[in-house]
Amino acid sequence: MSQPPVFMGAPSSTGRFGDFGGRFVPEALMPACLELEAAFIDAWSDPVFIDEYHSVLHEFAGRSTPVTYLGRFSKLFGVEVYAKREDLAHTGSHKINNVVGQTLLTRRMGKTRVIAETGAGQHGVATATAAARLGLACTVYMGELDTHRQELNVFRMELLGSTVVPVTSGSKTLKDAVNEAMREWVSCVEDTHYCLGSVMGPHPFPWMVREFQSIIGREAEEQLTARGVGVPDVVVACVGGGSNAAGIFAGFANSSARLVGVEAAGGAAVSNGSPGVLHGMKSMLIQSEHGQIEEAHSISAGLDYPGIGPEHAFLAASGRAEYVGIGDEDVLVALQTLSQLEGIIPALESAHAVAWIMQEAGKAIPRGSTVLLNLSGRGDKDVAQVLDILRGRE
Amino acid sequence: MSQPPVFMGAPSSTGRFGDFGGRFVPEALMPACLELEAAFIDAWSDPVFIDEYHSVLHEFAGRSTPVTYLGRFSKLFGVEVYAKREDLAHTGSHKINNVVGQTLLTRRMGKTRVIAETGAGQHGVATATAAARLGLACTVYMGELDTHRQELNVFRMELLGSTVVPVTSGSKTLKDAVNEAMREWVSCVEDTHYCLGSVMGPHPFPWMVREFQSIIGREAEEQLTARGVGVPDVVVACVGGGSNAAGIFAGFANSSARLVGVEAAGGAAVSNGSPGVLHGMKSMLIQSEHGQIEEAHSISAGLDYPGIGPEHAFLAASGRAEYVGIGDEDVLVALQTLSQLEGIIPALESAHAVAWIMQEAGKAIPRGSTVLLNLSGRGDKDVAQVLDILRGRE
Amino acid sequence: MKSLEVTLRALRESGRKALVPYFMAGVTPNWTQHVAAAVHGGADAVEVGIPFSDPMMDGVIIQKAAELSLAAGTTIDSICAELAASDLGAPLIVMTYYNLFHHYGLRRASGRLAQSGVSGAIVPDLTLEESEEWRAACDENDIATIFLVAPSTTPERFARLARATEGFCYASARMAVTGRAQGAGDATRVVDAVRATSDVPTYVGIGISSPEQARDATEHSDGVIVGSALVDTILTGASPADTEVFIASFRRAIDK
Amino acid sequence: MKSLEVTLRALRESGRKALVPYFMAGVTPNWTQHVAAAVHGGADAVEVGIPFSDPMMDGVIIQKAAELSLAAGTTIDSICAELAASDLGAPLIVMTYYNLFHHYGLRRASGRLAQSGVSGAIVPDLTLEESEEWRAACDENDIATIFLVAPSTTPERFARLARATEGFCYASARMAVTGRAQGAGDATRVVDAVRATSDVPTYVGIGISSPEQARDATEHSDGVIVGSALVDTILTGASPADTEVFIASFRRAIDK
Ligand SMILES: Cc1ncc(COP(=O)(O)O)c(C=O)c1O
Ligand SMILES: Cc1ncc(COP(=O)(O)O)c(C=O)c1O
Repeated sequence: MSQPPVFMGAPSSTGRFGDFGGRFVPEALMPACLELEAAFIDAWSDPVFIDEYHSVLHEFAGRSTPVTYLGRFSKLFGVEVYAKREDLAHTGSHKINNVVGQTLLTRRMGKTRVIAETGAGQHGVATATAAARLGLACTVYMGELDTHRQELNVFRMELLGSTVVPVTSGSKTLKDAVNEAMREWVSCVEDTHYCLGSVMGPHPFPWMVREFQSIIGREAEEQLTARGVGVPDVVVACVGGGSNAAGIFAGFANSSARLVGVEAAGGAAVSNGSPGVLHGMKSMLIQSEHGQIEEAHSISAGLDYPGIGPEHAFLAASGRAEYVGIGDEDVLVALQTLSQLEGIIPALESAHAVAWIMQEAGKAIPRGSTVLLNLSGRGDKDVAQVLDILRGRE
Repeated sequence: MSQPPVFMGAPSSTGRFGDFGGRFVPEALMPACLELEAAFIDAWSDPVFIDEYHSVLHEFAGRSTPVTYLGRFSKLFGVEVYAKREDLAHTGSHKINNVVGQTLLTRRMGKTRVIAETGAGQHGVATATAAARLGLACTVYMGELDTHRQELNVFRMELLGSTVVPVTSGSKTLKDAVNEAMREWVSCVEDTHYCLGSVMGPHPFPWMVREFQSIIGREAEEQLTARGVGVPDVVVACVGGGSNAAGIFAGFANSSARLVGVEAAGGAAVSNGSPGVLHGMKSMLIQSEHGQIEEAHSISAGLDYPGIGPEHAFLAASGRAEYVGIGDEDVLVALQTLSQLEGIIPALESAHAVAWIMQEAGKAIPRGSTVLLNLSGRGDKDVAQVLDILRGRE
Repeated sequence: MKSLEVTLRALRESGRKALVPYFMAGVTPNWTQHVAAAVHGGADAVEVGIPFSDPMMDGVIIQKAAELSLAAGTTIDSICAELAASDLGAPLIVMTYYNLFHHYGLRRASGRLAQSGVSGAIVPDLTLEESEEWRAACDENDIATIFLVAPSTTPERFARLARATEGFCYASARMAVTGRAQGAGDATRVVDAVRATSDVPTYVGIGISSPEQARDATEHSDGVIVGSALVDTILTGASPADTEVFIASFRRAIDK
Repeated sequence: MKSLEVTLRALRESGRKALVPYFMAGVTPNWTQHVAAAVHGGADAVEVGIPFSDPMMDGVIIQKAAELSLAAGTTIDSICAELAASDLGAPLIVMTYYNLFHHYGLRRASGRLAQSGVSGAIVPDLTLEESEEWRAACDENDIATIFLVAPSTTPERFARLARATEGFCYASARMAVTGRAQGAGDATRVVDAVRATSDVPTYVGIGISSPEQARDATEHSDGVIVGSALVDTILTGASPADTEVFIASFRRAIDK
């Protein structure tokens, strides 16, 4: 008798999810990756660490986040939508879950400093926040273009005591910030942990970040059960690197729920990409015919990434999850719709998932289905940008 | 045997807290005030209403908010500080507690529209949010100067489907927005509820808003008890109109805790004001020798109010609570200090309370005391302003 | 019965409808000349606004006038001094917000007003329920306390307010602050409601900005109050002579 | 044993320290002339960088060179065609990131390289653990797979890497990406660690930017790799003749 496959367990000993994942880093970083892997495995089976991780999330970051039934939205679109409210977590998105885990691990490894990459600044702010709390030094690498586009987030990190370094190489955006953080890590790996912001990078990052984010799915599963909703028909989340999606999928990986990841149409690594190796991992990437990595384009800086976490590449290849692309226009409409119907201004990233529900309700999502939406972050950071776009059209 | 006085119960039937409070409104508004009083009394003793109020706060607004022990801050200042994290409530401050209550009451009264005043925009955004959720129409009055200073909050309210009306009379700031909202209420009182943003205005507003905010204090009291901290030595909150302070004080009014309200030095109605009548209430006001109301001045728009809620005037007069003023400079330092030590960027308003702790630790607050700080809101809304100020000095 | 009410009842007995213009004290240096001119033009009594920083019941025109007046340094004392020095030939009724009297001291304020020739006071944010102290102070000084009623007033309140008001009852024609609405609105219903319990003279205000509106309003009431429309002409440069002409036009319409 | 290693071992036997300059292919139209000039100036083998969009192990100089080269349209095919058409007179070792070969196809890439005269490959983001397939493809085409070791490498890894590497072992002198650090750093310790388990030739790279540093580094190792310092001169306009002079100066220092 063949067992059904178990999804979202630990990867292989070399960090593979099926054909994806692994560890593609300079030799100089291998010891740090190995040390991190060992430290994570040790910590993640230590009740003291797990307790502290949960209590910091609870007492500092505001977990658990609620599940909100979107009554007016559901009525209008004919499907029953529940939103997991990561927008209410401290610093405004799910990013805090991961950095709380990684900074506690940093301290446990005896390191005194973290570095991080950031695109729009959400992961940078979250890292700066968690570092401040533990008194860790923190340097954040951010594409120079992004430092201008997100000046307030730069200042926010500085207020929190972090140093922000503008990255002037390449496209001067997120993927270059990752490159630069990796380069810097080489020269400070002894006392510094690289606090990666999504389920990407070399093993153990994709696994570790998913584990730190899986609290989203575990909470949601319990909350829906407690409310009598049970397993939803569909679980949907936006996908940049894929950490919020991985976090919520983790609660339903081996249930009957359909799992849907929504990428930005201009950065849809699964739909438009091909297998490749970047930033330490083998995954799906958007690349030229010659294997050069292309720039992603999205209205939302957080989805402006040409790759996707390797576990998602595997979930796609195995058919367990579907990945779809949504364009900027639909995202703008979705942001406005949710704001006006429910009093929740979603992050542009999260609005991708909202837009997909609006597009597919009554079609790919049969009428009356229950849908769990991961509302990965709040839109306050995006209001100025949306204002500019909408004003520019008047 | 004389009973000790009971603080923060219901006011007198005419809405008095000692000598303060009452109802000073145009006759045209009297029926609405009386209707509201009756509706509130009825609702607040109806378990169905109370249940809905609590469940909306829980499932939509993210309550309960945690109490965070500020470890590094405490160590540096030699007092044990616990922060009640209203910054984590939906829309970023305690304001949501009140508007959830008032919008539910609006619907219960059969009204279909709300109006509100706002200064910095926090109460306006909260009202727009709660109104959107229930499908109520919403118009927000905001001083014209403030609409420019807080353009993003204006757009946020518009995204939520509200209309924002710039008020061009008087000083074009918060107190004029209140005047204008009152004027407008006169002409639409039949189908419209005036969703006042603090513990001010005519009876029953100061009482009702305090009741809707008292969840802060009740939660905090339970949380500190559960953690074995018990009753803190000091409970401190910033005071604009006084709603967040009233909310947290309510949990400790009849305990041994010292209650301290921190006003902006440039708007210290208790320290520098005198009794008077404004905006429907008798309270302490900053006024000229001729009884003209003066403009308050504060770095934080939310404390830029020349009055204070009448119950605070009473708590001050009776000696149950103390009120102190803190200047803009100390507030800026406090905002930076808390950010860097704890990874929490407080609202400028809340930073007043932080600054007071920093100033008095080891003095008016003996070393080793436990202090409960109401962190009324997050500082994201203030980051641009603080950036401008600090850059301007470089 | 306060002197003001005696006067106004006598006016009604005489068959004349009362015309009561409103002026913002101190809005121009010659504001008392405007008042005098209005009396010349046919005003039966005059409302004198004392400027307040936060005029909650007033629309933009009177707000503007109050700002100008305050900027010119107007105070209760300065107004009283000017009133005491003029002989304006008609009953004077002040209108302002409660904080000014509260701050000045209620007995002191009413005494000072009385000494300056004022015989009535309208305090739109002072509810009947909160008015006891103020009324007591006014009683000592023969100052009539005038209450407003509004279209939203409930039957029970109509009765109490009509009984409490002195001099006349101020019937708001509309649910609006000053200067924002036009026409008699609910005036008939409101006036009837007052009359159902009291024979106090009842004047219609809020929304009366043209002679025709004034004529319509007096068909069913005992008089009218003309505020923002008049203040607007002064803000835009009217002379006392213009004010006399303005008031005379209302007088003619009412008397027709 | 791969041909490259045979050659480099023979070089060591001859008592000569290896000088291996790095060039970014396609950075200038005449880049192969620079390579030829370097060989003339005394280079024993040449590293040929294939530009990649995301050079994670490279500092600003080589990043810049890669951007220029990519903008000029450089591809694996264009480089191979140029190499095949030139006779450069020294072993050629390509250096690039794994994605390019992965995308091209591992066997196809190694075959194409071999046909173009390449005998070794350095892929800095390809760890030993992930290298099996690539090594198999290289084995089919007599291409040596060269691994790096670093100051952070653990004893156990030193042993495995030193055993696995072919042609030579690339010893990073410093914990840094290319072009960011100066001097021999931990070179001695790293070289010793390799030698403790293997007699493969061991060259020092990362941080070698002057003839003096090269001389110091070769005192304890079998050769040096000169990268960013050389690329920098080309980016700032050096001619092939300048390159020859540049390389010759290193040669002299090493041979002293
Ligand atoms: C609110 C929000 N959602 C989603 C993302 C995308 O990241 P991930 O796919 O790792 O969840 C970001 C990244 O910045 C974000 O800020
Ligand atoms: C974060 C925050 N705290 C405090 C206040 C002051 O209001 P209150 O005194 O009613 O709590 C405001 C008002 O906008 C606010 O936004």
